Amino acid sequence: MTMYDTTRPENAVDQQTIKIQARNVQVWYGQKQAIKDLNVEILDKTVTAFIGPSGCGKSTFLRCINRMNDTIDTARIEGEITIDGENIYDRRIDPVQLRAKVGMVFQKPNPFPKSIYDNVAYGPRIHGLARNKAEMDEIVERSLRGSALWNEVKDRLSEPGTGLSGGQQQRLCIARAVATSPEVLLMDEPCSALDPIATSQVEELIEQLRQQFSVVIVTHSMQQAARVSQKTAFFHLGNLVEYGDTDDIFTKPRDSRTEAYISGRIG
Amino acid sequence: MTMYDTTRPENAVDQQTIKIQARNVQVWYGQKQAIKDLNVEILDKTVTAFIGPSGCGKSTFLRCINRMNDTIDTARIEGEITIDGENIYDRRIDPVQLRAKVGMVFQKPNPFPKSIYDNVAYGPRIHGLARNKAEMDEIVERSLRGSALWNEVKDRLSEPGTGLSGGQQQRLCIARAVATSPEVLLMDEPCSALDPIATSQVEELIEQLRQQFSVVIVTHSMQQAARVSQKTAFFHLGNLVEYGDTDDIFTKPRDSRTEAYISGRIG
Amino acid sequence: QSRDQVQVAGSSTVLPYATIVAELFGENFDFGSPVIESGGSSTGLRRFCEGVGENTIDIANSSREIRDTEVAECAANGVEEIMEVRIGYDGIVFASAQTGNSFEFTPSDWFNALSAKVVADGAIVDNTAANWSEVNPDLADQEILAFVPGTRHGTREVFDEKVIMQGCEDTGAMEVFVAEMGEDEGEAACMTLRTDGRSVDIDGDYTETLARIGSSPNGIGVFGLSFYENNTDTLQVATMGGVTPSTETIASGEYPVSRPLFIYVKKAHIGVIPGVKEFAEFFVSDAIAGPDGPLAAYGLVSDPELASVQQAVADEVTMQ
Amino acid sequence: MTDISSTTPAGRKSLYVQDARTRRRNAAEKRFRAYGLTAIIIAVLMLAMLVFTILRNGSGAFTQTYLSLPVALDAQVLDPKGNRDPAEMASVLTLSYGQVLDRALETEIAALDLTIEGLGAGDANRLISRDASAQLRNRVLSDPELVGQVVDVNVLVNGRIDGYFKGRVTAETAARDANVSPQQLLLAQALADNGTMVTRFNWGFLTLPDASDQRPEAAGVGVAILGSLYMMLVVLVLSVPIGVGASIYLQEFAPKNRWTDMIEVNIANLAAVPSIVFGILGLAVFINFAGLPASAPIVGGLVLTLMTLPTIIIATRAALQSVPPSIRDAALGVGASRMQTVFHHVLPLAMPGILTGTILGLAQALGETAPLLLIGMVAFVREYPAAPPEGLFDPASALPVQVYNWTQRADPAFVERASGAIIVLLIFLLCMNLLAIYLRRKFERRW
Amino acid sequence: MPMSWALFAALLLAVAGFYLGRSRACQAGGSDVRTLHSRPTYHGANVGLSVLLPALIVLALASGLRMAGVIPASSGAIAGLLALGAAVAGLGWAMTRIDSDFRARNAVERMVMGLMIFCSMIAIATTLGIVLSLIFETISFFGQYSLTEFFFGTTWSPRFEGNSRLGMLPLLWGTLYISFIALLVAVPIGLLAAIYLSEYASPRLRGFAKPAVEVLAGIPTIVYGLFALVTVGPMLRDWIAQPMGLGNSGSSVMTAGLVMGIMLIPFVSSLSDDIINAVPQSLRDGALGLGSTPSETVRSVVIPAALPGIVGAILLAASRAIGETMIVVLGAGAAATISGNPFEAMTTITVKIVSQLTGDNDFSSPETLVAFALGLTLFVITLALNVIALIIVRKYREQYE
Ligand SMILES: Nc1ncnc2c1ncn2[C@@H]1O[C@H](COP(=O)(O)OP(=O)(O)OP(=O)(O)O)[C@@H](O)[C@H]1O
Ligand SMILES: Nc1ncnc2c1ncn2[C@@H]1O[C@H](COP(=O)(O)OP(=O)(O)OP(=O)(O)O)[C@@H](O)[C@H]1O
Ligand SMILES: [Mg+2]
Ligand SMILES: [Mg+2]
Repeated sequence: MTMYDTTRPENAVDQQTIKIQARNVQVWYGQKQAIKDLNVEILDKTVTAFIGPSGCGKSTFLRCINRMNDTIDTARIEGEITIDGENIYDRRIDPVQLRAKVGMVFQKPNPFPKSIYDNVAYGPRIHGLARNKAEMDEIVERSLRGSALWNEVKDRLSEPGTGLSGGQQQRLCIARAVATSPEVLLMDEPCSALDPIATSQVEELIEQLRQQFSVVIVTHSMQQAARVSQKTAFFHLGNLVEYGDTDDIFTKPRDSRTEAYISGRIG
Repeated sequence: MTMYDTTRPENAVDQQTIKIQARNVQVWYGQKQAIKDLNVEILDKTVTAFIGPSGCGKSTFLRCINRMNDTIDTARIEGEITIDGENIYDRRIDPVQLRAKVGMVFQKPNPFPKSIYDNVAYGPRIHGLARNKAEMDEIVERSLRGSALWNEVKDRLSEPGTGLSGGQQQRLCIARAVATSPEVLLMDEPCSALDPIATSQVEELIEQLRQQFSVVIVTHSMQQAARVSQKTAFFHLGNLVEYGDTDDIFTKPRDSRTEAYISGRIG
Repeated sequence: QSRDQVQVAGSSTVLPYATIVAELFGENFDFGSPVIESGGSSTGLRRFCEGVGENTIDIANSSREIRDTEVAECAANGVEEIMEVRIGYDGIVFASAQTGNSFEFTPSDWFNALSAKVVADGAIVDNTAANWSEVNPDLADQEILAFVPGTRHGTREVFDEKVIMQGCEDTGAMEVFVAEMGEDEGEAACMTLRTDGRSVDIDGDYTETLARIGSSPNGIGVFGLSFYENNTDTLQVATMGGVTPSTETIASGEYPVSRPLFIYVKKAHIGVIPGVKEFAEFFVSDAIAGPDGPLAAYGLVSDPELASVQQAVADEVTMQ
Repeated sequence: MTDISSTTPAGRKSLYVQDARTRRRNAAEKRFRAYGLTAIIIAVLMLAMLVFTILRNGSGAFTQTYLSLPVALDAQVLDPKGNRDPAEMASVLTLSYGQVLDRALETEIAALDLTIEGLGAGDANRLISRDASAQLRNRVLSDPELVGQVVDVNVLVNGRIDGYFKGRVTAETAARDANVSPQQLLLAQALADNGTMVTRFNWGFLTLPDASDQRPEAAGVGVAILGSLYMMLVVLVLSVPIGVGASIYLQEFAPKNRWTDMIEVNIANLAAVPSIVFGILGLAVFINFAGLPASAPIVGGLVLTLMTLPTIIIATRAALQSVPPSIRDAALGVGASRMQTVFHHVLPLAMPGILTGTILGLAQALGETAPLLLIGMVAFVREYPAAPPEGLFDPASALPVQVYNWTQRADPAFVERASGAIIVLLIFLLCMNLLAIYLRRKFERRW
Repeated sequence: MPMSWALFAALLLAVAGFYLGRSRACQAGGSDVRTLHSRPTYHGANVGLSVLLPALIVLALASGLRMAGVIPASSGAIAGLLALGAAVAGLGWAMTRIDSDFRARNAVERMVMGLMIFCSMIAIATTLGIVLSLIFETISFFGQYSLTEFFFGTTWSPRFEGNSRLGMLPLLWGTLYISFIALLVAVPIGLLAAIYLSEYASPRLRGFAKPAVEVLAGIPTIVYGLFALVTVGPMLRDWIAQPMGLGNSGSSVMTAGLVMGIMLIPFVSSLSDDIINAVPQSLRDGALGLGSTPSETVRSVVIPAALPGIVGAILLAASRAIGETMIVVLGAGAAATISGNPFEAMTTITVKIVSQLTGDNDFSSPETLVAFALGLTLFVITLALNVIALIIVRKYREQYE
């Protein structure tokens, strides 16, 4: 697997606490089962990469973690997902608070039809993270810098976010998610529309975030998974086939399907 | 540049006719200029890759080629683009016919809220490409196979296309564009949400298409550009900085900005 | 081909009588029931005067005489021969809720209760009376609240002239007003009603007045005689100048507040639109408009000179 | 790059306990939801209240009291010449038939041996509806041989007596009422007790034409239903295609310039034009200028079409506008023309809004009286219009007109009929909208 | 009747033309229809329309001329024949044009576009018709009554004897006041109901409540009027106005406004609900994913995105409020006064248009003609309001995607 020998940070996993734990999770869309009996433990202060062929259920599982699947009428979930030991499908859990804690960047960029500034300031505003305009300005700038968009948009913060290019919209959505400082950040292919430079800047951001938080990233780029993650989960046809240290997965996969996938044989 | 040493087909460019020619194209969105004085000649039976940092105007130029920019109120275009020697901004040109000839895959997957089958069959239907149901079935199957989606959806052709995963939607849009057999196919990051296997299948499709047609592809993956294209154009801040044979661009770029970009220094 | 039905439009006061006649006409003749539109005398006459021809009406119902300006307009549009037919008289009565006090009014009481300005000790002052007993100690001790027809109604004209104006003269206020403001202004001042909510204009119909009395049991309303006669279970009528209104007292002229009702027939349509003349003749025939006919039973005061009206219709006598 | 995460609070909080801010926001959320629910409940309650009132007042219109009795058709009265010639018998007016019926009732009462204390002479006469004499006359004229025989007839009874059986009239009110006496009520009760007088379902209300003030019991909405039906046909056929066509042009094709703005403002303004002004327009244009007949459903339909167009156009435009541009891009991108894009993709997605506009527009058109005032449809019409298309040019009235007319009548019996007509109108509306509501639910989707 | 027969025949011919054209196009395409520029269906439609449109135009012209009296009424048969001739000519011409290069789709689309433009011209024609049918009487009104008195007079008291004071300000005030209160009721209730229906309600509740609320728009206004007169009016008077010393009038601006507001709820709720429903789910996901509550999502993302449509709905409701008669007559009374007290009786321009027009006055007197002047004035005022609304909406529009 010499293909992935790009520079990457130490992938050593510290002895960390479990942040998210999924037990026997099953998800259906109507009659169709999208996730089959999934068990996984996602560690704190770690970047976990979800890889797997298109349509295997990565986004679906990601959306389960912050209960975004609630918004799909046909979606039905079984099993248990806990965050910090608390079952998020418990009736006492308030999905709003959950989602404030577990941020998300969606696969398709979905900026609000508002100004760029308001797009980023939206989260901090509803969560009351800024006491005044100056603080808000600072949060907005910091987030946009983090997602490598600041230079391109600093002169047009009041223009609508929908008038940006595809990659710019994607970075805007990253900035928007980061601005609320979530404890867990779920990113569904955050760099799919980004050029290599922007990608590496976002990866830098991810590395930084993981100092304090847990990041889950879905990616189709094995290089990226290898570069940024410490743990990797391989999904296939709704199953979590293999989960382990990124290094191990890429160098000595235990399951044949994993091996086939990372060597480019199954899709 | 050993980074791009993956297997790729012969990138030799035949002595071919010019399919698309752009002269002094300038594009504005309201006051903002997105394309500055662009000149380019795109050859027939060739895959041309557009690369460049996010927000540099790739999609904008792509949309100019089949006049999709007409739909944006604020967009204004100057200069001349000819296809087969005919100026497409001529008043006599019927944009509908133009777009039937110049197909497009958009950056953000946008399936119709109809069934998967109808999504693909729509184009052939309005262009009268199938004489009967059997022929139509065949076109649909061929297109879906080409875009590597057939196996995943063959049992659910009547389900809505909007209920697919991100990568599946992207492939559906590719199938939709291919189904009308356009002479020129414009693909805006067609593989951004695809796993490596699907990507290579789509690349195979592109290779196949170029036997007869001209394909323009926007990509952020330099490897992909190197793999599939014979010609590469590098955009930067609205300028076409460099245009030439793919091999040359990647191995001996003439412009310093090109070099900086492909070696990962500017974004 | 020409229209099958006679078309009639106009006053909503004449409407019930016209419908009764139209119904009987349709039952007893082969012409088919005439179409009777409501919409007010004004609209009726306007449509009547729009010209001669199939898509104009044949007969206009009116609760007042046609005005000279209207006749002129008619003539300008080619409607030159108009037959004026007086079908009877409409009595206007004052009634209050059955459950409340009964009243015996004179025009002076109404003037003193509702006029915006009254004369007190020879001086013109704003009307502040709040109680009928303040106006006239003989009347019941009840708040003044009168539902009078709005200025769109022909009834209002009669009310103004035969009650308020009469009261103005009777109380002697007229002289004071005229002396103070001159002839025209003085008369106008007589008929200006107070706007502090004691006098409520009703733009709708008698049913609205009835409903308002239902929701404000202190109110006294102005009604047509026939409307009252159909609602004697909820309304009690007040006398005016000591006379109880009825078809007899009005026909004899004892009860003062009444007005004539008319239909105007377009002579040019007679013989063109089938049934126009027959309908007009039927309308004023003894069996219908006579004192024992269904119209009288419904509350129309039969015309004492009905015979001459019948003759005029038979001869197709036009105005002037 | 600066540190992103500096603002995050250090201590980890349980998700089970809501922090103060979340609690506040959740409270706001609950309030908001409650407001929404309250709004719906208010609206539905109001509806329930209005419908309840209408039903309570109007259900009586659907039953009616009938009297059956044998009538001796006196040849001397009905055929004075004695030659049984219908043409000559026609000179005998309904008034005479009324007398025949009165006499028959007196005979019947005597035969049944009913004695009511204080019942005056002729009091019994007023039990029978004045409509009965017309029925009897028609029957006799169509079969002159009946004269001289005794026939069984089934006739309507007077509105006040009918009101007694529906609880509207009581002995107490009758005592004050000049038109009915308590003795008459006792007589009616006696007749009902022995089965001569029955109250049953009243088809006549749905089929008969309007009747004059003196016969509330015989009044029906037959002509009005036909008139409304014809008008709505015209409105439906014209306003939906024209409205949708205009909206599509304005929203999708018209160049964005002053001229288009002008049309847009114009349409919005037409919505604010009082409906009676459309009546003025109709009178001036369709009747006086175009020479169409007055009181005809075609004119009413045209006027109502013009009146509903703004509603449909505004709703349709809003719906078209809310279709995401990406759908248009997708269709254009595969080579569909703009027209195809609109008709194949945008219009189906805008369908719910279009249907809503249609529902609201038709509801408005169906219930409107004012514009009909000036074009002669607020009228007393007893003749049924013919079948379309000729019937479109015959005089007719309409359901709201019938309601409006009846609420103005002096006899309180008409209040019940007005409410009955409203019930019919609402059922009519519901039937008309059923398809639209069904289609709307089918087209509604999120993407 | 010959004209309607001609119309019928032209329709039949058009249908026949459609099939003829289509099969002819299939032939022209030979073995492969793909060589055709346009699909055969479009060729068929082109033939059909080429048959129908000329016939329609001839018929419309003929009936127009006949109405205007230029040609005699008996000329229907000739007109019918002419129309048929035009149809046949259209058929022949269109059939000869069919070949593989003929742009039938473009031709059909041009014709459809023409029809659609015609449809939107109807709005202009209506406006023109309204202005024309009001202007002459208005001019004749101003010939008899002073312009300044009418526009700036503060007293409205028509009389039979003449000498009326016809100042429109009290009516205008009443119109604005009552409409304002009606909107104050209808907009919040309607909007909240729409939000609840589209964002929270279960499909079953929604399936029931939406059509049910729409029934409110279909109840004849006289029912609302009686409701105002019999129930709401006395209630407001006895419970609020009298205890607070605000007057003792049974009919008031408040009564009419409240009841009218109820009638207007569906205009706001149903239209807004459709528009809100059409906002893409991805926008909601975006906001929810940031941890906003559903209500915050609605308020800050969904409503702004749906704003143009919602404003349209509100304007429609306002328009209905301005044009309403019966509720005002029965609920607010007929007194033309200017006062800020919402528990006082007032009236509106529309009511006075109706009552002056359908009253018993002399029809050529200013008392009647004032109805036309009021109509035209109201028309101009609402036009101005609409222009302002358009400008405001333009400014705050948020286009999604
Ligand atoms: N509709 C629009 N209105 C205004 N500005 C726009 C619009 N679309 C794009 N732009 C701007 O034009 C520039 C070029 O955009 P374009 O979409 O062509 O970029 P791109 O090269 O495709 O980038 P990416 O790789 O991110 O998709 C960007 O700066 C973008 O912000
Ligand atoms: N809303 C939906 N309704 C029905 N089926 C769905 C829906 N969303 C996803 N699916 C199906 O569920 C399966 C998993 O989808 P998911 O979006 O999780 O895939 P993914 O791993 O994210 O793929 P990709 O890499 O293409 O985004 C797919 O087969 C997809 O077709
Ligand atoms: Mg996905
Ligand atoms: Mg792009």
